[in-house]
Amino acid sequence: MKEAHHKADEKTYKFGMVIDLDKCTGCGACMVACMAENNLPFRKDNSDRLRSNLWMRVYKISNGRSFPDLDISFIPRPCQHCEGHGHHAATPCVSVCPATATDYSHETGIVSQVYTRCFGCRYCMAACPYHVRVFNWWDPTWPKGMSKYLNPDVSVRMRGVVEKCSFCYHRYQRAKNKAYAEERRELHEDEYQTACTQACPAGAITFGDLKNPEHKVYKLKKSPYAFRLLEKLGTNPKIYYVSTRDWVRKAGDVYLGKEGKDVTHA
Amino acid sequence: MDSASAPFDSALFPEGVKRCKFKWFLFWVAVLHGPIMVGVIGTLMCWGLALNVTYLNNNYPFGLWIAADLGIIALGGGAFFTGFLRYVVNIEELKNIVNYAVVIGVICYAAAQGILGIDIGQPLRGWFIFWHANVHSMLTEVAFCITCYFMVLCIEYLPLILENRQINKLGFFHGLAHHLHGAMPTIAAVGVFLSFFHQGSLGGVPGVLYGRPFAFREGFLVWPWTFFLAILSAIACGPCFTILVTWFTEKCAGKQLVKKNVIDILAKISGRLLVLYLILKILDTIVWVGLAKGVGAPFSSFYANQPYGYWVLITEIGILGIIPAMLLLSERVRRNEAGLIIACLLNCAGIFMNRWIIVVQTCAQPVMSFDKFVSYHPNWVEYATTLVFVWVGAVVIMLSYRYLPIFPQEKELNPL
Amino acid sequence: MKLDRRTFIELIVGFSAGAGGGFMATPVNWKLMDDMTIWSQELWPRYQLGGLKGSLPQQGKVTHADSVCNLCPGGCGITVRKVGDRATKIEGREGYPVNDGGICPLGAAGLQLLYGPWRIPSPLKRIGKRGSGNFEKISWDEAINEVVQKLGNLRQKGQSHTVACILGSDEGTVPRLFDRFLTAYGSPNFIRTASAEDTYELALGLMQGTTGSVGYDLERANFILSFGSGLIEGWGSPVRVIQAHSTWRSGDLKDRATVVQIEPRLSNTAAKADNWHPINPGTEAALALGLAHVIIKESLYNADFIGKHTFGFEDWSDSSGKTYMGFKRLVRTEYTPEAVAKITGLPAKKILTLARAFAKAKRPLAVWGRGKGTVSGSLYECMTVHALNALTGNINKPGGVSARPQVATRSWPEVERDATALSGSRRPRIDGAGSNRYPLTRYLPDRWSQVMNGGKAGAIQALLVHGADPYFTTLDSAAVAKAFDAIPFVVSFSTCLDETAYHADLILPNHHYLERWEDLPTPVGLQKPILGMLRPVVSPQFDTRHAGDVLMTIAKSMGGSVASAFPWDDYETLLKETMGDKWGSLEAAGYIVNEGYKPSAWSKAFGTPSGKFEFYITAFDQAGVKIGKDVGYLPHYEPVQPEGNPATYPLILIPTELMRLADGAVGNPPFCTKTLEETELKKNDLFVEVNPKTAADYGLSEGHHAMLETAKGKAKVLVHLFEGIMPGVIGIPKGLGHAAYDDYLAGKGVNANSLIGVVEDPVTGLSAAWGVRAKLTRV
Amino acid sequence: MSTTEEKEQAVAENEQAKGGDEQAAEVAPVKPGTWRFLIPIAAFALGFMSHFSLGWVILPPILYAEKQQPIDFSHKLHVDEVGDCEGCHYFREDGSFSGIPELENCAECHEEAMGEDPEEAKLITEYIEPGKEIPWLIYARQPQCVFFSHAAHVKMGEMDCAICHGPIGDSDHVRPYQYNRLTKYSRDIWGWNIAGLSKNGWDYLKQADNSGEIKIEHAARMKMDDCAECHMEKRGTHDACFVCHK
Repeated sequence: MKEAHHKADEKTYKFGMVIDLDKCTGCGACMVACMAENNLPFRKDNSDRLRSNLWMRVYKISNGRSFPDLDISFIPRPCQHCEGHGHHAATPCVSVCPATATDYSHETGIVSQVYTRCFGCRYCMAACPYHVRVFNWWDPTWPKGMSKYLNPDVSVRMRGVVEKCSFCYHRYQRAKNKAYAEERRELHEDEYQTACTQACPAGAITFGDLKNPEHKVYKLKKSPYAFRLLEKLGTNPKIYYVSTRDWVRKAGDVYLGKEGKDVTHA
Repeated sequence: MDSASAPFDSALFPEGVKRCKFKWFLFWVAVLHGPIMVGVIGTLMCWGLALNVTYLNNNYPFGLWIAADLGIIALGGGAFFTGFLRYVVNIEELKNIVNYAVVIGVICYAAAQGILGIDIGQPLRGWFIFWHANVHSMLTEVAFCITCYFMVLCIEYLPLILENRQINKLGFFHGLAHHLHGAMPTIAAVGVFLSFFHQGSLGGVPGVLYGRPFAFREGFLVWPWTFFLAILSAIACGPCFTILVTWFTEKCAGKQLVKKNVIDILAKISGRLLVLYLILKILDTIVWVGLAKGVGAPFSSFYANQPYGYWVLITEIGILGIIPAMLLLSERVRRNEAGLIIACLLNCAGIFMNRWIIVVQTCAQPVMSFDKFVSYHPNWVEYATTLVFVWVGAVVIMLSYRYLPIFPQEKELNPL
Repeated sequence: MKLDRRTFIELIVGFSAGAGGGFMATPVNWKLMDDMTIWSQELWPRYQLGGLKGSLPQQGKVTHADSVCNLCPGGCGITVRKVGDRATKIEGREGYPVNDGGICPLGAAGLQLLYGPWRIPSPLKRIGKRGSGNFEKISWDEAINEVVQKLGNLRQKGQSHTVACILGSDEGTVPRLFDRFLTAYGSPNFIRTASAEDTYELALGLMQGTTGSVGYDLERANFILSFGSGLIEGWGSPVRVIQAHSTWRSGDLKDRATVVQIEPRLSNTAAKADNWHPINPGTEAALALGLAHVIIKESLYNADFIGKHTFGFEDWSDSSGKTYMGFKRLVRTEYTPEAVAKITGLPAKKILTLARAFAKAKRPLAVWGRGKGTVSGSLYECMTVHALNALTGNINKPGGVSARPQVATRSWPEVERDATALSGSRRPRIDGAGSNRYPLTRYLPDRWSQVMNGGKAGAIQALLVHGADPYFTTLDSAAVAKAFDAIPFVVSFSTCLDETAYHADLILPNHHYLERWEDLPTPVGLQKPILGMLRPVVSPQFDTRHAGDVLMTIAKSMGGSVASAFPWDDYETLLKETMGDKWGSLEAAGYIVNEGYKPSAWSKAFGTPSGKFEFYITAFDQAGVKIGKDVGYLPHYEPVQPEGNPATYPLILIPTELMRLADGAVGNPPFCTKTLEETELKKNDLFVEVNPKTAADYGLSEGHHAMLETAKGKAKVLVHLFEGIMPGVIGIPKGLGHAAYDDYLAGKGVNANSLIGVVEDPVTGLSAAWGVRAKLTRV
Repeated sequence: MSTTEEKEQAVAENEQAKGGDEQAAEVAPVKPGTWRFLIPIAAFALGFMSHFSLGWVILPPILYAEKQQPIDFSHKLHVDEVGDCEGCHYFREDGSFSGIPELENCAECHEEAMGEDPEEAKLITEYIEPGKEIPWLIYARQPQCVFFSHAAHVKMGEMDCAICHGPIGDSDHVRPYQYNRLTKYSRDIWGWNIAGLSKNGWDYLKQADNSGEIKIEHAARMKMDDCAECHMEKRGTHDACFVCHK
């Protein structure tokens, strides 16, 4: 699936995140910032998480122990922008989309989703073990006047299509636009940051080019406390997490059912 | 034919057979339209109000519809496999049932496509799967092959229609039917080729999901092992479904339509293939246990959440696999009507259960340790829209049986 | 030729084939297919988007406008991204001294409040029954006339003192305008809604003799002992505290700060803390004293500070020779770890360890104020915690606690009061604050309704509410509702249809916070004085007016000395004048921060009668507070009994405050409600947290419906089994249960305030209630 | 006689033989004739021609509706006056492109009437004085799923405006705005050729303006395939979805 999407002379990036779970307070600012930035719809009753439309979802996880030994941690989970490697050369969702509505950009390492191409078969959702993909079960609507705050840089989705976190790709487009206007091609680290990164009051999210030694993420991901979700599956995700708590790191792996009774959804 | 008591549409009947009064025919068609309308309402709700009218959700992007789709296609596998046996392997006796197998196939494939038309969120853009096809996707392979094979089935069904007593009087159609018959081995061979691919691809749909240890399988070239298992399971149960529907038709018609030896051939082949399938399936399961363990998912974890306990595995492979296989292998059971039907029923239920497992249980299995297991059961909209094809299928069968010469042996078995 | 069947069929088939072929040979079929696809892409935006001109979010020139957020007392700097004249996103303002780029979920969702359907489009007058939500639009002139007439009449009848104002703050020009209005008009009844500030201000006043609010130097502390404060859940200035939390979590593991949370429930703060000590709810003061015991016994306290700058630590005798017990003796005798263990439920060993760790830490800091600090709390409890800071010499030091002043602004000319104003202002306050009973307290926001219901139903004839939602946020909702019913004239200045506005007679909608100028004094808990400036980021979306302007118009229309108290043309003029020479930098930068501010040195820090930090509160006698017993002059543990009979109500209900759920004067915007966990809200029912052991006792399982009952009311709730809450304790989230606003918020859950009553603090009269007795039955 | 005809005759005879059959009466005997084969052919031809013309001639104009621009604007005049395009169509500081100028730009010169033109009077009385933005109809507006960077194309790609927009700067009048009734998008996107064909990707539409003069006014197509084609040509890649989509 590795198509030459980029020209050899074009600067390429591998954007990713390092999320410090010791700092994350589960406040939810990332979720709201994401919703506001990306024109996510909302409904009168959003209490059903199984149908709720969240690109960034903060999981509240617990170590499953009893009072007073219970411990809780938060795991913000944007799209993992899996690269795949080795035996699984392609992103799980990209390879299965029948209509090429999602692809992996080798320029940025971002997994895209084109809503006008997607026809809603939801195969990609079945393929994603992180549940980052959400379906528009309803026609999105805004109460009167509310659509005024919609961001013109992100398309509003229609019913019946799958959507997910795009690493605020439009901000990359914006940054490049600015760079081009200034007749340069390379972006500085701070020129392109996602909405959640920017909003996080704890500064728990760091975003940047994972292969650029100048970028903060490059060093952070090498922390001995860093891990990735479902590392063993070989999805090669671009979100790294850092936690000094052992059980949290353990919870990041495939660790299912009864065997994983220590870790539950709190 | 006694013209005084013959139904008024008797001129359209195949030659030399008896059919019920038109009013009774009309009555049953009307009765079937009840549930059809419920299904139509469900469909319109899905299209008009969007898919929130179902119980599908982000954890279960695939539910009854996709499971049923896979199941229906497998059952419809009887069509291509009987065709294969008749025209390629040249088992002459099967000419007496191949027509009906085609009718059942047409219904199944139409059903599968119809269900997909409801299942996808943007039906108006469904054609993107062809226009913007991603060749790496199993679903693309499925879509292309199913569509092509459906056309093949229609071409196979066409001569049957043309053989209607009145249509056949028209020279052109008569000739067309004749030539189509002549070309049938070729068409059947094409159909077999296409079917192998899409049956396999449907098995591959969950098999390639390497993010889902429950579904993922290694395989041969680009195809996961489930690709081959799906083909095998489809040809092992398709004929049984043909037998079942034939038997049911006979019960409704109140007469024998196909000779026992024909049925027996199908049942015997089905049984042997089922044994082969089960051996491979068990091997696959053993290999899979190791594969899943390798990525950190212990076997027990897959059966930790009810309703998906170990019973699922035991039922699928044991009760709905080994038992029908044993029954079908025994000549004594096959000769016994009840035995044969029970075996066929178990076999078909097995295929449905297998497809439900590879589709729905795959979605049900939490992969992240902190994912919450949630259960899913379809709602009436899903059931009604899925079942609508059973009722439409029944109408199609009634029409076909009444006006088309589906059963060559009917006249011989039921002399007027 | 006869049209026989064959010909007919040939014609049909031939024509159809030709038609099909002919049409297929035109581009229109694929063109239509393509068009239909685009139509399916745009189907939604065109038909559902309504409010936007055209079908798409319009492109336009992108600009950024800086302002300040006032949705909570946090006062963060914000940057609003605008496209054309539309505000499209609120982001934290980089470099702002409070939040430096960070933002909380509520702040990020602010545009939903700006453009939401809950905005009040114009002045509204109630036409139906109060609480029926029936209003009619009226003009500003009519609306203002109505107020002028009603207030004029009252004043004429000599009932000016029956007018009250309830505001969310008493600092800044707008609250001061309201205060000034009351002064000129002739009423003492300016009421500020409840918060932990009420008590902490008093504690600081008594122990340190200072005015001003508490400031914590959280960033530089390295051992944080929190007595139930939801540090990362909206306590203080939320973003700032979360950023401080991140500071504690940065650097090498061994260098990181230690956070200890004392709380009966595993809140997020407790979960993120290094140590969580669940103790019996309401026993925090005892624990603080137990810790003090160990610190004193093992001489781990700051001898320099205690020795030179405190009063009442050791036993002392007055001029008459009478000996008084000092803090040391009290603590040594009464609060041994064993005794405290019995009260709190925390093993003595843990008390010892904790006390040593706290006292030996380089820069320890004890913080107080339950949850988000939205309730007043017990004075003695506050004092015990503050005493811990004193023991470690942690006053006015880096990483310590101090009484922080405001940025100075120009004062206004003295109000020249006429006779009515003078006599009215001298009348006792409705809530009893400043009376002989509660001489220290300035406002008793939870008490006025109790007073009215207790036989003084006519005490308030007119109520003006601004920047607060007392109908929703005051404890004991039923009592508040009853009191409201007795007030003939309620005026709300709210921008949104909150509970108070919903029950008002007249709504005079203020501009939204992104549409107006207003100064915002130092955010709660900050250690340095900051002055932020709200500025109009977008033009007013509706027919609204600045509350300051409206109030001045009302005053001017009343004529006489009331009018002459407001010599400014309009609010903007007043604001500029008040800011004086600071206006220039405020207008340019949007804020002023006194970076160099340092709290006074110990020698000059205390304005108490003794000139020292007082463990023994001499100010009590001066103010005429009746204390009764000797121990009452010292920080000590005085149990605040939760309301309810233990036999009827065997469990204890405590309110829990969530970062993602606004429970103050601002209703939760839809985005924030969307982030609530599945175990917090399900459809319209909220979950209460119950320990599985407790639940088992009552036959309850996860997701069961149950009836939660207290002496104040009952509500149907869902049960969430939570191992993080103490057995016998139930947690209920605050912020739900709105009846006003709209379908995105109204009708969801129950208001925790409706289940919890007021328990008056014996000294301050503020509500010291931390919970209530309850029972839970399965339904 | 061909085999088919033999069979037809046989069928016909067969029908005749069964005179008792109620339906047989309706079936008239068919006599073979040399003209007989023309029937289906004629029917086919008729069907073909009617639908062929329906698709090519009748439907296309029905698919589109036309609107006039609010003001008849002369690019030529303005280019002469202002000197270049950048005076009105410029890059903003953030790299975004201003596109169609806002009223503010117009008002810079037209606060007071500069000439006698009734269109200018309209500009002043209907828009500048009440401060109402001019509701220009944008020929090149892309669907909302599209991200287009003028900077990338003009600054980095050094493309001439006319490649996409045609030599619009030379025009004296604005042409009518046609839009698809179904999609509401400008006809320029699909292209004026109903088949969506374009010569070398960028053929220009020839259209008569109000003066009756034939002028080249606009580029033909701006569909995704056109973008992809050029990207392929210039960059050697179709690029990832998230280059032009948002």
